[in-house]
Amino acid sequence: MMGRFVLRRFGLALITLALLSVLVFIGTQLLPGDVGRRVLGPFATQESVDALNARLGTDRPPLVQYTDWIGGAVTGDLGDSITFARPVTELVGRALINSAKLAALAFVIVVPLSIWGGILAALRRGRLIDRLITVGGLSATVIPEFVSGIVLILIFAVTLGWLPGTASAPRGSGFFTQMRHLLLPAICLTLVLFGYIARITRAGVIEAMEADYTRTAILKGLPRRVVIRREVLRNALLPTIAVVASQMGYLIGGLVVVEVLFSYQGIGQLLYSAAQNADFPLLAGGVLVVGAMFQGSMLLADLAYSWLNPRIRLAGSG
Amino acid sequence: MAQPSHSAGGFRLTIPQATRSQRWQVLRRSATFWVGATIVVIWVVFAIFGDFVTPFDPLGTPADVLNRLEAPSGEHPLGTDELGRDVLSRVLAGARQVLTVALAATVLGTIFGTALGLVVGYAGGIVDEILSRILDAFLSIPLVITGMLALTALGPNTLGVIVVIGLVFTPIIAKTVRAAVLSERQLDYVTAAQLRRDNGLYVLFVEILPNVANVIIVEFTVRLGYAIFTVLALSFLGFGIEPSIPDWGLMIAQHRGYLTGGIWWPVLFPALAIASLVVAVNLVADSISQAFE
Amino acid sequence: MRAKKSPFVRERLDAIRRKASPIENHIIDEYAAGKITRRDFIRRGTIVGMSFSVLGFVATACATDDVTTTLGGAVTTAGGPGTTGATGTTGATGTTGAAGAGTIRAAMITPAGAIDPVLTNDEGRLAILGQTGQYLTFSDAELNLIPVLAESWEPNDTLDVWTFHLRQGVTYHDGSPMVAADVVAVFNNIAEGNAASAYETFGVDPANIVALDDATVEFTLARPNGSFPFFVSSDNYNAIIVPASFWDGYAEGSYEAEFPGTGIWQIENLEQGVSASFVKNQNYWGDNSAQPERLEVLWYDDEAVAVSAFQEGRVDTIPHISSSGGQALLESPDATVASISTAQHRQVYFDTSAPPFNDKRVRQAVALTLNRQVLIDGLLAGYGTVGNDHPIWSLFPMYSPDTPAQRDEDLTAAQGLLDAAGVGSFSAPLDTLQFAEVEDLAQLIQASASQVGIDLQVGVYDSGTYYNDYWLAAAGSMGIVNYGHRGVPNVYMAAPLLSDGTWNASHWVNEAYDDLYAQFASAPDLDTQRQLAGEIQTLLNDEVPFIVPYYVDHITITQPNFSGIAVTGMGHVDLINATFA
Amino acid sequence: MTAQTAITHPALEVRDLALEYRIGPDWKSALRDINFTVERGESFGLVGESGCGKSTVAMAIMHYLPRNGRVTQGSIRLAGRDVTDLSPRELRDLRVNKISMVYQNPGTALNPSIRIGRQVEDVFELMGVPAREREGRVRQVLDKVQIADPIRVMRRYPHQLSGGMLQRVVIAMAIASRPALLILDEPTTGLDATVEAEVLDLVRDLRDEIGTSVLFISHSLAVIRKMCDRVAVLYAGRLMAVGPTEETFNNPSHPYTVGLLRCLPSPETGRRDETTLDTIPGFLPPLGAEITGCIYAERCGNVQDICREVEPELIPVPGDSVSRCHFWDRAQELPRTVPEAAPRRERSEETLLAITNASKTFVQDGAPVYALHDIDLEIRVGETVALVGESGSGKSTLAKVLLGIHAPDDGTVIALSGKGLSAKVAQRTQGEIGAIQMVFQNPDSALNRRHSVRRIIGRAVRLLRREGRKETDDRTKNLMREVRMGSQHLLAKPRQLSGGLKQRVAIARAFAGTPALVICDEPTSALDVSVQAAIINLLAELQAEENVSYLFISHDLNVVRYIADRVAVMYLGRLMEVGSSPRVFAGPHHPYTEALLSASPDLEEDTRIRLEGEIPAASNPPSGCVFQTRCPRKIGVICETVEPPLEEAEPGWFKRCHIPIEELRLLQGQPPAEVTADPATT
Repeated sequence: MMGRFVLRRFGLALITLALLSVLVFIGTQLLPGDVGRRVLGPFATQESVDALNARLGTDRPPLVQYTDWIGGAVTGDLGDSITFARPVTELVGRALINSAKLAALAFVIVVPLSIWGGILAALRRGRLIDRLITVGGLSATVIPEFVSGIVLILIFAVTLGWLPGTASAPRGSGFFTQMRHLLLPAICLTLVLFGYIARITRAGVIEAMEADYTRTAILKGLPRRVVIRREVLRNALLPTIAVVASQMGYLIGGLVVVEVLFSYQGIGQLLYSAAQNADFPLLAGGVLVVGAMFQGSMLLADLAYSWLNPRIRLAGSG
Repeated sequence: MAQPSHSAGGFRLTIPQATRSQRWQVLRRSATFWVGATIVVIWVVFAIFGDFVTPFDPLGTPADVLNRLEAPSGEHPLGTDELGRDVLSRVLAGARQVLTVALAATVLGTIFGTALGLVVGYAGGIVDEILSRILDAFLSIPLVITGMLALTALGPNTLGVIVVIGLVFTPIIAKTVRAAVLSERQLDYVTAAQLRRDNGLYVLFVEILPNVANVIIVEFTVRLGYAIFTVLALSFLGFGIEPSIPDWGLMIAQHRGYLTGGIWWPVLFPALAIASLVVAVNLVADSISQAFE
Repeated sequence: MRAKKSPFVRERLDAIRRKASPIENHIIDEYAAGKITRRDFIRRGTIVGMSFSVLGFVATACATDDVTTTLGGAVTTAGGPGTTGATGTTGATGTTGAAGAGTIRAAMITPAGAIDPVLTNDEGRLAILGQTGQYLTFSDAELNLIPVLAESWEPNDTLDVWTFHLRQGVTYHDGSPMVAADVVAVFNNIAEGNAASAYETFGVDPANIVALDDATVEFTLARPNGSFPFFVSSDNYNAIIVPASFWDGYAEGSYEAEFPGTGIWQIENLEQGVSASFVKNQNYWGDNSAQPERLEVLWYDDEAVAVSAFQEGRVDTIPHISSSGGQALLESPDATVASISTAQHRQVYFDTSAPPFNDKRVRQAVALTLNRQVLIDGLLAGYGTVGNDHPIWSLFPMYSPDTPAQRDEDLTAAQGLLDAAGVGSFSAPLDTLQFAEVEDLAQLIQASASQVGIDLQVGVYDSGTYYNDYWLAAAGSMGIVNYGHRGVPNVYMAAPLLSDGTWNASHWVNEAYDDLYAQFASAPDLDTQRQLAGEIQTLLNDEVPFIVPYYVDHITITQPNFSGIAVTGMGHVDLINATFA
Repeated sequence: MTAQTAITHPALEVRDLALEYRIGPDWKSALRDINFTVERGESFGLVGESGCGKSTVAMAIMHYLPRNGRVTQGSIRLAGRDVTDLSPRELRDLRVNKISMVYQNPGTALNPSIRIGRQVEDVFELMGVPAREREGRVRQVLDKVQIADPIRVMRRYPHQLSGGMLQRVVIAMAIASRPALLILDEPTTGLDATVEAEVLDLVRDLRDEIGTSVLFISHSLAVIRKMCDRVAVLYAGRLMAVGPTEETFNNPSHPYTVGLLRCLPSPETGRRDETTLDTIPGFLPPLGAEITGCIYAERCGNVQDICREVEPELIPVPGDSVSRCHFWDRAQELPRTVPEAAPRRERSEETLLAITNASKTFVQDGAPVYALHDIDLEIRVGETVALVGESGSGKSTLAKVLLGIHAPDDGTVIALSGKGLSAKVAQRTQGEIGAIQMVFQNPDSALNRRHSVRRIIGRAVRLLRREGRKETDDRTKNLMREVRMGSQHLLAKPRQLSGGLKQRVAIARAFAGTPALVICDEPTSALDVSVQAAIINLLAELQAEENVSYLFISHDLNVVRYIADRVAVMYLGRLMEVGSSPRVFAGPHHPYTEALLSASPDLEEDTRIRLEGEIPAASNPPSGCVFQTRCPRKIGVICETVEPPLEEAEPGWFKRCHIPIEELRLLQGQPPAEVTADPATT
């Protein structure tokens, strides 16, 4: 039953999240050893190290630290950043908004484009356009963002001067200026995502085209375009939804590189600088939030997938 | 296989797998495979014999710095970098670093991942459930970030990069292998082994492993592509490679600041080298996975 | 040739000398005797609290050369920090144009954390602190001390009690007056070691900082210090003066709420890590009528961002950029480039506690492989001056010129030394951090050393990793660290070199040096200091606990229509005289 | 459809059809020289083993070939129009109005994400039925295929319906336009026998009602025989014989047809102690094999030199038939491949294995699923016990409990030769493990495709016998001989072997440890008809030689009748009837057995009893007798409230039913004397 499925899926996500929090905690609180020493460096006095550890609470037993941290996390308090002396939630929140703008632009470009490309490739299977989309898409997918980004900057920012080479729009810029600044990094992300989503779409469409029910539909005499629209796409796009959502994880990873390359104040850049500055509370909170978002989007994707898929939605009610 | 097959009892027979020679035939006919393989071989040759073919010493001499950032010319077809070293020589020599590290990391990840995937897939039940959850948790942190964190903790060096990427790949490969093992486990030959109370290790490594070998080979080639991707991304972010060693990601990171000044050659050429290698590796991987499907 | 002095002049000079303390008289004597240059005289005079008007007069009266120029026009008005003609400005001040109007847009390096006078230890933060806050005194680009919130100061004869007279009528942005208690609170905090401090030892017990009245603060030092005014100057960038009430309810970053201070700008808006904007302080105690109305700071992590912002005309100035990051602008006709020499340098240290670098011949050999001018031209685009393997910058007054002779590239000699040491060819790590051109420097040292068969393995780490795991590790290794600009060389000479120095990455133990430094540190007169400095320079050059390949210039970029920005080697940015053409 | 075409043309006319598939770079012939005609109103059967090209013919007629298929020659005329050169629009029109198809697997034939009603409605929409009438028409047509509650079904998605119900929906869609030709491609394969019977009845009824022509494709001779007026026998892409069904099967004129008929046990065939089954030697040639002469020559017992040189034409033979055989007149004189004499065996009354009070409850999603309940069964030394029942009745679960793969619920007692047996295979002794072995349904799954035959058998020998290397090797070779395989196959990998040989390897493995009991789970159902017989013969021979007992799971009642000594009938995890094979087949039967038997296509329709509804879920079995929801003989409240015990109603014959045996006898119209007259009942 749908209700039970949702509950079960939600429970799984919670378990995964709890495990994730343990992993993050181990990685950022236990592995670095003496956090205070790590932050202040070797020339700080033991007193100031102790003081910092006391202030950060890192002198307490791990279990106490963890429960305290996770308890705070549940209530939206991830502690304060060491470098910025600000609540982690605030910093992460602001960075996420920036990243969301970039990600949204990338998605707006890539989702329709890649799905269209995937469908086209599937319908023209084996022809030139199919090879172009699959091989080209694959190539675009595997080229690291910083490579495509560099080439894009070189062409559009340096040589042609059409678009800015950095992602941060000047303060108070209007929507379009902001979008203009975000365009190159968004294209970077788009290039990587395009091939992947297009491939999945293509595979889904081909599978649906070869499915028995499509044969039934064609042999029923349904016109080709109806078959494609109603029989094929409906079933083929289901897996695509899951893929698009699962790309959240990639996206955030990709954002690190893209945001560093385009000097954009997003979550990727924030985590990067937190890692560089050994800002453990920020790092832990940021990674936890990223993981939670990833799990959340997977959950949403699964729910959307199952809601759209009557086989799961109505399971057990027949 | 093209013909819809209807078995007598109404049970679809498992379609026999393509034989080795058939797979090779499919590969041989694939243009993308040949293009990819050729480029990969070229880079491998440079990786092995780079020292003998580069026109200049990729490491340069101190006085080179006075000829820094010279545009491409007859003497330096791809120009010089910020320390005046020959970009062509460094690009050619750069193949060694990325290929060695990526290959070692992939091998490491494949070995661990395969072992883990086999055990988890075969043990099933609660072990599978627990490990799957941990893997899921692990996988919800993006690769680059995991790598970044671990390298900060481990201390950046080539070995660290290999270990980190290898470990990051382990759960991913394990997941794939596990899925293959799970479907393999459904097959009756595993039950038959149970019926003679066969040794678990024998079943795992002698019975099941050969049957998931294709999956592992495909996964290996695909992962190799990602390893190259990740090695370069990490070196671009400044993790783990000695700066004088010719490395494509590092070359781009070191010189991208000059782009705005119109100095494009120390950035573009390594970028093209990266593009050609990753695309080539993935064309090969793609052809292999199609041939093995 | 000495100019003949008029009777009036002599009379006035006598009057000054009568009122002057023994130390002041000593400085005047030294100047009069030609032992120090005019520039050094002014610098030394400001330290001990002689007023600019007096200094200007004496300088002219006792001039040992024919130069008769006066000090910069702004000196006498003391309208604000850093306005002497000697600061590294980009052009003439006081030009006509849209004075008192407009918005300055400056690209500055992102603060390393919350802006907070207590936490600040980086250029990004100190540059912002200096916009809204001020110091007792300002140490300008040539190490002249300019009175700011302290109008004047003087030491006792033994140089262990310093009295500062605060400027009257100064108010904070919220209108409350600046009083001695505020100053005491600030320095108490520093003396207690709560704040990070540019000076590793402040050398004052908190109990010995006393407000004699609302306008006078007295510091009683643990030991004599002739340079103490630098310790309370802008060089000690944590010492911006904030109301005593600020410390009630202080929390990390609480400064960002209001940016309390007496400076020429008031905070308008702050977006952490992205940008900040300021408006002109209309109630400024000095004359800032020509100052533009607003300041917008765009923060960057990556110099490329600043460069492209500049190229797109989105900023008027990049007050500080490295020669490598600013490469694109250095030769651009659309950018005005100015540079000042600074004491900032890189120390290429050897771990002298273990083979192979426990043999000084090996260290000398490495030093001899470097072609320093090539390094400066190649790595700094020429914006630097050659170093001679000691940290005493040539502009420091106690610098002993040409002592010893400049070390230069000599591979034969280097090889000879290695052979004598009998180490043959060997391999060793060279660890450093990601910072400016340091990574490239490491590679060039690597390439240089390889010419005599030394195989250095370069490791470049982010600063956290580097400082934690590599810096002080005794691993038979080499390393490179950066030392930022300071007003006095004491930090360079103590922490990295004393046997028990906290930053002694060389693990260099030399009793003779410890002795020399103790004398140097307590020597109040310049002669003694210079003589000791000469000995120290020779000793260090011979022992080579570290190589100082060069000193780095501070480069400022401005749009052609913008001028009047003043900067210091420390990274302070003074915009009171900034104007648009 | 104009009156003219209706009168002058046959429904379907296939002439000289040849078709190729591209495999890799080469085009390989898949069909050649196909000629047949389906007259209006006629039901025409196309029969053949897997891979012979039956479905390809259907797809060629529908003009729906895979991308790598092409028609190289010939014509296909549907009511006079050649479908090979139609415009897309005409083709669509043809599919909408004149030709329909029903497919093998109803589970995948309908779009999973569209409601049933909508999918059926499409057909009417395409036919141009106005929107407001469509729903009514959908209801009508669903009614017509005997769907009890059309409104409810219309709102369902495919996954919510059973296979039988889905096939009814597909049939409804196919007949909605009253097409000129209805193609049924293995429409009942994969369905349970009882469901198959219903679907076949339905198809027959509909054909009679709307008078459409039918092309019926099946591998099952029995189904074709029941459903078709005329039949064509297809072998390796060629027609071997065409003629009226009765003539073709009763008086076959082609050795292949003769061979096929001999392979199949039927009620008329003697039992395994009386006769062996004949077999067809050799294998089906691979697709596109270039063979000169008769393509069947390799496997034909009547082969002469000319057969290998000249391919025979389709030769007209008496009885309005054609045959592709030079020596059609000698077809029925085909010599037997195997001697008729059945192997002699010993049987004893000694109990080998007894399972008592066996239950097995799985937990699925937190809810119990009662897979087995209250099973009592014993197997005697050297006998064959057959386990029959529809899918989901618990046959395989029982097998796995015996093998120790699934641990049964507490209280279950399994005894081997009187000694208690551990519930889990891991806790059994080596001897016990070797004593109970299994032959799986699908050899492709049961044999490790990466291992050689030597390794597959040798490993089992080594672990089950634990002897030296040489003894192991000898025993392996010995086993190969016992399953009639040469040592040349020792190094072969399974994919190099045919289905029959693979199953022999699997059997050899089961015999590695001198088993006392071999569980055979549908050992022939994955095999082609021509191979089935050989495997059954082999099992019979092995039993005679090794004095082994079999637990033989099968859905094929003819095979069970042939091979089994005793029969156990299962339904919903319970034994419904247990008795000697002749007794169970003779009756009187448990009502469920009666339904199973009457589902056989061999029977005439009027003797059939039908089962209503679906098999209930094992997680929620009905109250009282579990069969009461579908039982045609239900007698009243007692069936709904009290579960009958498995009682010994006659010596050696057990039933789980409230109806007394005499009453059953009456109900099933059997003379009372027959039972006592049966000597096998002891």
